[in-house]
Amino acid sequence: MPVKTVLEAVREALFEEMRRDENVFVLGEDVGQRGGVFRATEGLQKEFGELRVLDTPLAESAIAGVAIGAAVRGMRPVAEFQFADFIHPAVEQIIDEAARFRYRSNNAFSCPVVFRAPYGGGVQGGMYHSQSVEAMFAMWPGLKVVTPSFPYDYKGLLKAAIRDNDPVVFLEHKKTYNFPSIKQEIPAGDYIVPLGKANVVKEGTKLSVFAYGMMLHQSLQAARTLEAEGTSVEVVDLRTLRPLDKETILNSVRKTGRAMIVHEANLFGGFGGEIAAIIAEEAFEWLDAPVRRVAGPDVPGMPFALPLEEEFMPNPAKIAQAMRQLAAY
Amino acid sequence: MPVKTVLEAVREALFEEMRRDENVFVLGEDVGQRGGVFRATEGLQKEFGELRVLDTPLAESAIAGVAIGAAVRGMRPVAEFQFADFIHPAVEQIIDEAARFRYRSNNAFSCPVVFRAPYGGGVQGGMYHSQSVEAMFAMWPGLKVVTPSFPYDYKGLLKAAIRDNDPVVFLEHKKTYNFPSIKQEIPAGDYIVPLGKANVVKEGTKLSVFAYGMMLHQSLQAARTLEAEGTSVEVVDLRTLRPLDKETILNSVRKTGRAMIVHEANLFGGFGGEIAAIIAEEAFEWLDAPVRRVAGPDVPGMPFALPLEEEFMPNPAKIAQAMRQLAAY
Amino acid sequence: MRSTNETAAKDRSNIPPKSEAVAPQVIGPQGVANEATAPEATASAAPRWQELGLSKNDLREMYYNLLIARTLDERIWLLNRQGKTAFVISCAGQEATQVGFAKALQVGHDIVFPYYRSLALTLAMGMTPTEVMLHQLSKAEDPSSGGRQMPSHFGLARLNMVSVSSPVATQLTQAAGSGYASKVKGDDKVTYTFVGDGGTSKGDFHEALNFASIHSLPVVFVVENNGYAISVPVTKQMHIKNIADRAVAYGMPGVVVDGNDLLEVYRVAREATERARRGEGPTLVEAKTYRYRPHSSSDDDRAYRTKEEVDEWRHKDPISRFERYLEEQGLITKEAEQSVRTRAKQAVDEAQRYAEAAPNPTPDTIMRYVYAEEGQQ
Amino acid sequence: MRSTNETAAKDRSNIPPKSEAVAPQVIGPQGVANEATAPEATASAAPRWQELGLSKNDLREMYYNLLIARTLDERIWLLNRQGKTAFVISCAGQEATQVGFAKALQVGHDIVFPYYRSLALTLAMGMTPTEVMLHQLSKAEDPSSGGRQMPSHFGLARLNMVSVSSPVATQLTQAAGSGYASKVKGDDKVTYTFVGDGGTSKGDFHEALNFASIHSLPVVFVVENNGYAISVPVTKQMHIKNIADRAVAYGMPGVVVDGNDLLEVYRVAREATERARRGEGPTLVEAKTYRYRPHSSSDDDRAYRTKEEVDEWRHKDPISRFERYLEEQGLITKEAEQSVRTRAKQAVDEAQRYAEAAPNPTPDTIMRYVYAEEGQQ
Ligand SMILES: Cc1ncc(C[n+]2csc(CCOP(=O)(O)OP(=O)(O)O)c2C)c(N)n1
Ligand SMILES: Cc1ncc(C[n+]2csc(CCOP(=O)(O)OP(=O)(O)O)c2C)c(N)n1
Ligand SMILES: [Mg+2]
Ligand SMILES: [Mg+2]
Repeated sequence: MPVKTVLEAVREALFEEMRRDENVFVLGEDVGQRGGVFRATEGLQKEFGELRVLDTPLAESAIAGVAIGAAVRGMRPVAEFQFADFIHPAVEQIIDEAARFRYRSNNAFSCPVVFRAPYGGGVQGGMYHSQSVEAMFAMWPGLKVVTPSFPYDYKGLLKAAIRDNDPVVFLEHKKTYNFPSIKQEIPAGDYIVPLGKANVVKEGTKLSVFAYGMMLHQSLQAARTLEAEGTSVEVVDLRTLRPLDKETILNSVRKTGRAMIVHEANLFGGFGGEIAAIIAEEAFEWLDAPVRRVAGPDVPGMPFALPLEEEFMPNPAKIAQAMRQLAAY
Repeated sequence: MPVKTVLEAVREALFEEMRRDENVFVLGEDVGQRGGVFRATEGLQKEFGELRVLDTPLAESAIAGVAIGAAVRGMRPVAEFQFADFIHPAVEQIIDEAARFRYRSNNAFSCPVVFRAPYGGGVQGGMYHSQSVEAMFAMWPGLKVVTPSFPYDYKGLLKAAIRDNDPVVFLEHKKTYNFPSIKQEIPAGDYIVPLGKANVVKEGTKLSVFAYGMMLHQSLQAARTLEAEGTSVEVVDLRTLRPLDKETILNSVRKTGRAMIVHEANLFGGFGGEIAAIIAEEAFEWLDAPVRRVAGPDVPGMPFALPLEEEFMPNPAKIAQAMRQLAAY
Repeated sequence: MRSTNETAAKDRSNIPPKSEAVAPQVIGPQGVANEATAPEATASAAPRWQELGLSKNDLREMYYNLLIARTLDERIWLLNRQGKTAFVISCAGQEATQVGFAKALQVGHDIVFPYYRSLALTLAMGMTPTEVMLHQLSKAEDPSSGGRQMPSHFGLARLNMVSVSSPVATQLTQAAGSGYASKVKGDDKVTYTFVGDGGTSKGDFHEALNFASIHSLPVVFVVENNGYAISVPVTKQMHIKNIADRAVAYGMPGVVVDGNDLLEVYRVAREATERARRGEGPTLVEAKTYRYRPHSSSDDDRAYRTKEEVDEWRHKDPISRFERYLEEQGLITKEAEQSVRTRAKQAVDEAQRYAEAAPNPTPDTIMRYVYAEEGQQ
Repeated sequence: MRSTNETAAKDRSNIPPKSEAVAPQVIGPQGVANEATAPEATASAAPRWQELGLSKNDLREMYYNLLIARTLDERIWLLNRQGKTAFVISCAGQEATQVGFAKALQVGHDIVFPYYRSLALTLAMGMTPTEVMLHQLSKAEDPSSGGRQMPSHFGLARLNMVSVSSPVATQLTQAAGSGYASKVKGDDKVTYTFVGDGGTSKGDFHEALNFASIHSLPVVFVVENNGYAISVPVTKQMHIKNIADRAVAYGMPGVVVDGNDLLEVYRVAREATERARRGEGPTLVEAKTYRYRPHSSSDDDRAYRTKEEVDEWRHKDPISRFERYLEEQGLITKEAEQSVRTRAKQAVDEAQRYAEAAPNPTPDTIMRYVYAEEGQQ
C-alpha cells in the first residue's frame, strides 16, 4: 500500500468521490487553477473542469450559501474555507441554515454539504491563521463535526462526510497536512470510515487520554514517553466530535479511572469541557482522580513570534508532565 | 424604591449612561423611533437625538463593525442585535475584531463596545427567535459575556459593561423582560454591579445549582419546592459567564458536595460543560455525586408549536425532579 | 411530507422531478413572440392582457389568487385577535407582486426561495389554504415545518418551494447556489428568490448578485420594496432611490416595477424568466409596493408611520385596481366578483375548519429529524 | 506603545489628540484654489505638479517614500530567503497608490484603516523603517503588535493608523464607524480605508459603503485593484469592468485612477479628501495597479499567471515612471536619484541592524493584554 500524507489522503478522497458521483463538486477560494493554498484540490480542475471545481469570489457567506442552495437541489458540494479562521462570515449560513434545514422542514429538505476548513496552529500562522473552531460548531445540533488525525481516517472520513445526508464540518489540522511522521499506508481504492466512531489508538491501563488532530499525535508521543517510564496510557482518537462516541470514551475511563483531554484550542469554553462534563456525569463512580484538561492558554489568538507560539502550543513535554501528575494523583 | 421590570432596568441603565457620558451611543435595527422591538430603547431618541440613537440598515455585520470603528475612536457604542439569533452575521466582527483588538495591538488599541442581544425562548419565538448563544461567545478570550437574571443586576451590570474598557456581549433573556414575578425594587440613581461576580441568591446545604437568565428563576422556584420537601438547595446566579467567578462556584460545591447546572441552551456543547469541567477538575474531592446538567434537548432550534416548546424548555418541575435525583444519589 | 422525501431519496435530490415537459416558453398561448412582451408593444390597440398572452381564464385565476390571499390573510389576523394563533406576518398590499411572479414561473419545475411575506405567492403556486392554515396553526400535519417554525415560514417540496427561515436575506446566496446547480446539471430551471427592501442592506445581497452575475445564472432576484424594514424607512436604509439601480454593480438588468400593477409585474416577471431560461443570466426586479399591516402581530406601526400614509396606499390597492381593470375590460361583473369572493371565503372557512380540528404535534416527536433517520436521505 | 495608551487613557480615546491645527486645505502651499485641482486644469501650461500645489520638496519626499518602500520590501524578501523571517506579503508595484494617498491625508489628524499590503502607505505616513523591521522580525519592541501578529499587520496609534487583522474587508465597516464617530463628535477628520479587489466581493463592502453613504460620512474607500485575489483574477470575482462603478449603488462618486500614476492618485486622493472634509460624504476610489510578487511568501504565482504578464506590468513600474517624470521636469538628476537610493538603503540597513539585534518577546508576556490591566483603558 502506498504511504500518504494527510494532504494526499484528503486529495485522494476528493478525486475518488468526484469520480464516483457527478453531483459532488468543490468550491472555494483558489481551489481551481491554484489547487488550493494548501494544494488539497490540486489537479481536480484539470480532471473535472471549471464547473465542478469552482474558484469563488472572496465571500465566505456566499461560499456556504451557494453550497447550501446547490445541496438542496441534490448536489453534493464540498465547500473549502481557506483557513478555519475565515469561516466566521459563514457562521449564519452554517448554523442557521445548513444545520436546520432538515429539522425546520420536518424532514422535507436536507442539506448534505461538507464544509472543509484547515484549522490549528504551530505553523507560524499567527492570530488569524491558527484558530481552532471545533467547539463553535460542535455545539449546534444538526451539524456533524469531524476532526481526523491520521491519513487513513482522513480519506475514509472525508468520503463518509461527502456521502452523509447531513451537513458536516470537516476540520483538517494544517500542521498534520505534510507532517512527515504522520504519513501512513492507505489503500488506493474506496473505503469508508464511519462518522461518529472514536478509535483507541493505543491501549493502556493507568489513564485515558482523549484528543484529536495534531494533539492526538502529541499525546501519543507523550504516552510513549510515559510507557517508557512504566506508566501505561490509553490514547483515544476521537475522530468525530459530533456525534461524539460517548461509549468508547466512557468505556476507556471505566477501565483506567483517570481521564485527560488534550486540545490546542483555548481551555475555557473549549470542546474539552463537554468531554469532561460527560465523564464527570456518567463515569463518576469510576473516577480515581479529577478529569484533567490540557489546552491552549486563554488568549485571543496564537501569537506569531516563535517564543510565544511555542508557549501557546501544548506539546509532548507539557502533556507528559500533566500525565505524570494525573497518574500520581 | 420603585419596582421595575428587567426591561425597565435595561432602559434606565441606557438613559443614565447616555446622560453621564456623551460618548455613549446606541445603534441597531429599529432602536430609534420604534424604541426597539422590545422597547428597550424607547424614549432614547427623543432625549438624545438621531445621531446618538441610530436606526441602522438591516446589516448585523455592519452594526458590529461600525460600533467597533467608533469605539476605536473613543466612543462607547451600545450595539443592539434585535434577537440573539441574528447576531451570527456579526460573529466575525465580534470574535475576530472586537475580542482581539487589544491583544493583537499589544495594548495600543482597545474596543469598548457593548453588544446587547435578547436571547432565549419560551415565548413562542420558534426556531429563530429563541436561540441561546452564550456558549458561542463565552469561548472567546478577549470578550466578556454577561447574562443577568434580576432587574437590579441588569441595570448595574449594563452600566458596568458600558464603562468597561473591553468588549462585552450582554445577553438579555427575553422571557424575563416583562415577567411579572421577576420585578424588583431598584435604586433610581447610579450604581454598578461589577462584572465577573456570581451571586448566591439562595443558600443551601444539600446541593448547589448554577444558572443564569430565565433558568435561574426556574431553578429558584424548583429549589423552593425542594426546600418545602425538606431538601436544602443552594442557588447561584452566575451573572457573568466570562470572566467566570470560579471561586464562588467552587466554594458552593465544596460546601454541598453536589452540583447541578441548568441552562436552556442545548445540552451538548452548552456552557454547562465548562462549569461541569471546572467542578470535576477543581472540586473533585468534595463531590458526593456526579455533576448533573439540566438543559435543552439537542435539537436545532426551539420548535414553535406549544407542545413542542414546552417539551423543549427546562421548567421548575423538570428541574425539581432532577434535584431530587441528585439529592438522593 | 414523508413521501416527498422518498421521491427525493430516489433521484438524490430533495426536489421532486418536474412533472411537465420542459418548455422555453412560459405559461400562456403558443406563438407569443418575444417582442409582443416588450414594453413598447403595450401602446398598441389590443388589450394589454391579450398582448401579454394571457387568457381570460388566466385572468380569472389571477384574480382568485389575489382574493384568496387577502381573505386568508384577514382571517389569520382574526384568529390572532381571537387568541387562536400567536403570530401573524401579513402580505396584505403586496399580493399583485407575488401573484404576478407566480404566474410567470413553471410550478414544480422552477425553484422558488420565498420569504416570510410570500403568502400570496405560496397560494398562487398551489399550496392549498388548508396547508397554509395547518402551518399557521402549527399543527402536526403542517407541510412546511410540522409546527416547528413560526407561521409564514413556508416550504413545500412538491412545489419546489424551499423552506424559509427567519434570518433575513440568507435565501439569496442559496438561490444563487440553486442557479449554479442548474448550470452544472444543464437543466433549464429558473430559480426565483424574494426578499424585502431591508434585506438588500445585508451583505448577502451583494454576495448573491455578484455570484449570480459572474456565472450568468438563471436566477431572478425579486425585491418587494414596501418602504420599510419594520420601522426603518428606505431612506434610512440607503442613499439612492431605486434598489434596482444596484444591478449596475453586477452588470445585470435592474427593473423597477409598480408592484401593485399585476399585469406589469407579470410582464416583467416573464421577461426576467425568459432571459434566465435563455441562459442570459440573472435579473434584479424591484417591485414598489406597500404593506398595510404592522410588520407583524408583535409590531405597532403607529410608532413610525401615519394613518394617512397607510390610507393613501390603501387607495392604490392592487386588488381593487385589478378588479377595476377587469371590469373596464368587461371581463368580470359585480356578481362574478361576488361569487369569487364567496369561493375564497368558503375555501378559507374549510381550511380553518380542517386545521382547527387537526391534531397538534406531540411532544415525543421533538427529537425527530435532527439528522437523517436510518435508510433515509 | 505603553505611553500611547496612556495618552489614550486621558482623553478616553484610543487615538492621540491631533497635533496640528484643523485645516480644510490639505498639505501643500496656501491658496491653492479647488479648481486648480480639477482634471481639466491639467491641460494648461504649468507643470502638473505645480497645478496640484506640490512643492519640489513634496516631490522629493514622495520619491523617497516610493523608494524606501521598495527597498525595504526587497530587503524583506531577502531576509525571507535567508530564513530570517517566516512570512512576507509585499506591496511592490502598488507604491504609487499608497504614497499618493499618504500625501493627501493629514497624518496624526485623519484616521487610517490600512490593509496588509499597505507598507508604502505606512512608511509614507511616518512609521519608521526600524519600526517596520521590528514588526517584520516579530520583536518585542514591534510597535504594531509586539510580535503577536504576522508581518505587515500594521498599526500605530501615534499615526492614527488602526491595527490591521488578517480577515479581509473587516476594516471597511470599521472605517464607516470611524466616520460616524467624526460625525457625532463634529470633528473634521477624514477616515481612509484600503482594501484589495478581492475584498470588495465580501458583504462588508456593500454594508460599509451603504452605511457611509446613508450618513454622508467623511470616509474614503480605496480599492487597490491589483488584478488578483491570490490566484483568482478579477474576471472571476465580478461581472463588471470597474469596481468604482459600484459607487452608483450607493449614490456616491466612484473614481477609477491609474494606480501607477503617482500625481494622478494624489489628485484623486485630494479631491476625495476635500469632499469628505467639506462634509459632502464618502468616495470610492479604485486604483488599477499590479503586484509584482506572489501573493505572499507562501504563494507560487506561476500556477495562475504568466511571466509575460508580470513583466509587462514591471514595465509600467510606478517608481521608474515617477523617476522619469522628475527627470523630464528637470527636478532630479541621475546623481540625486542615486543619493536618494543610497539614503533609502542606509535607512533599511540601519533598520535591519537594529531589529535583528532587538530582543524577542518573552514567553511570560503571553497572557498580557487580553483585557485592560488594572487602572488602564
Ligand atoms: C438577519 C436578521 N436581522 C434581523 C431580523 C429581524 N427582522 C425581521 S424582519 C425585519 C425587517 C425586514 O424588512 P424588509 O426586508 O424590508 O422586509 P419586509 O418585512 O418589509 O417585507 C427585521 C429587522 C431578521 N429576521 N434577520
Ligand atoms: C475573510 C477572509 N477570507 C479569506 C482570506 C484569505 N486571503 C488572504 S488575502 C486573500 C486575497 C485578497 O485579495 P485582494 O483583496 O485582491 O487583495 P490583494 O492581496 O490582492 O492585495 C485571501 C483570499 C482572508 N484573509 N480573509
Ligand atoms: Mg420592507
Ligand atoms: Mg487583489
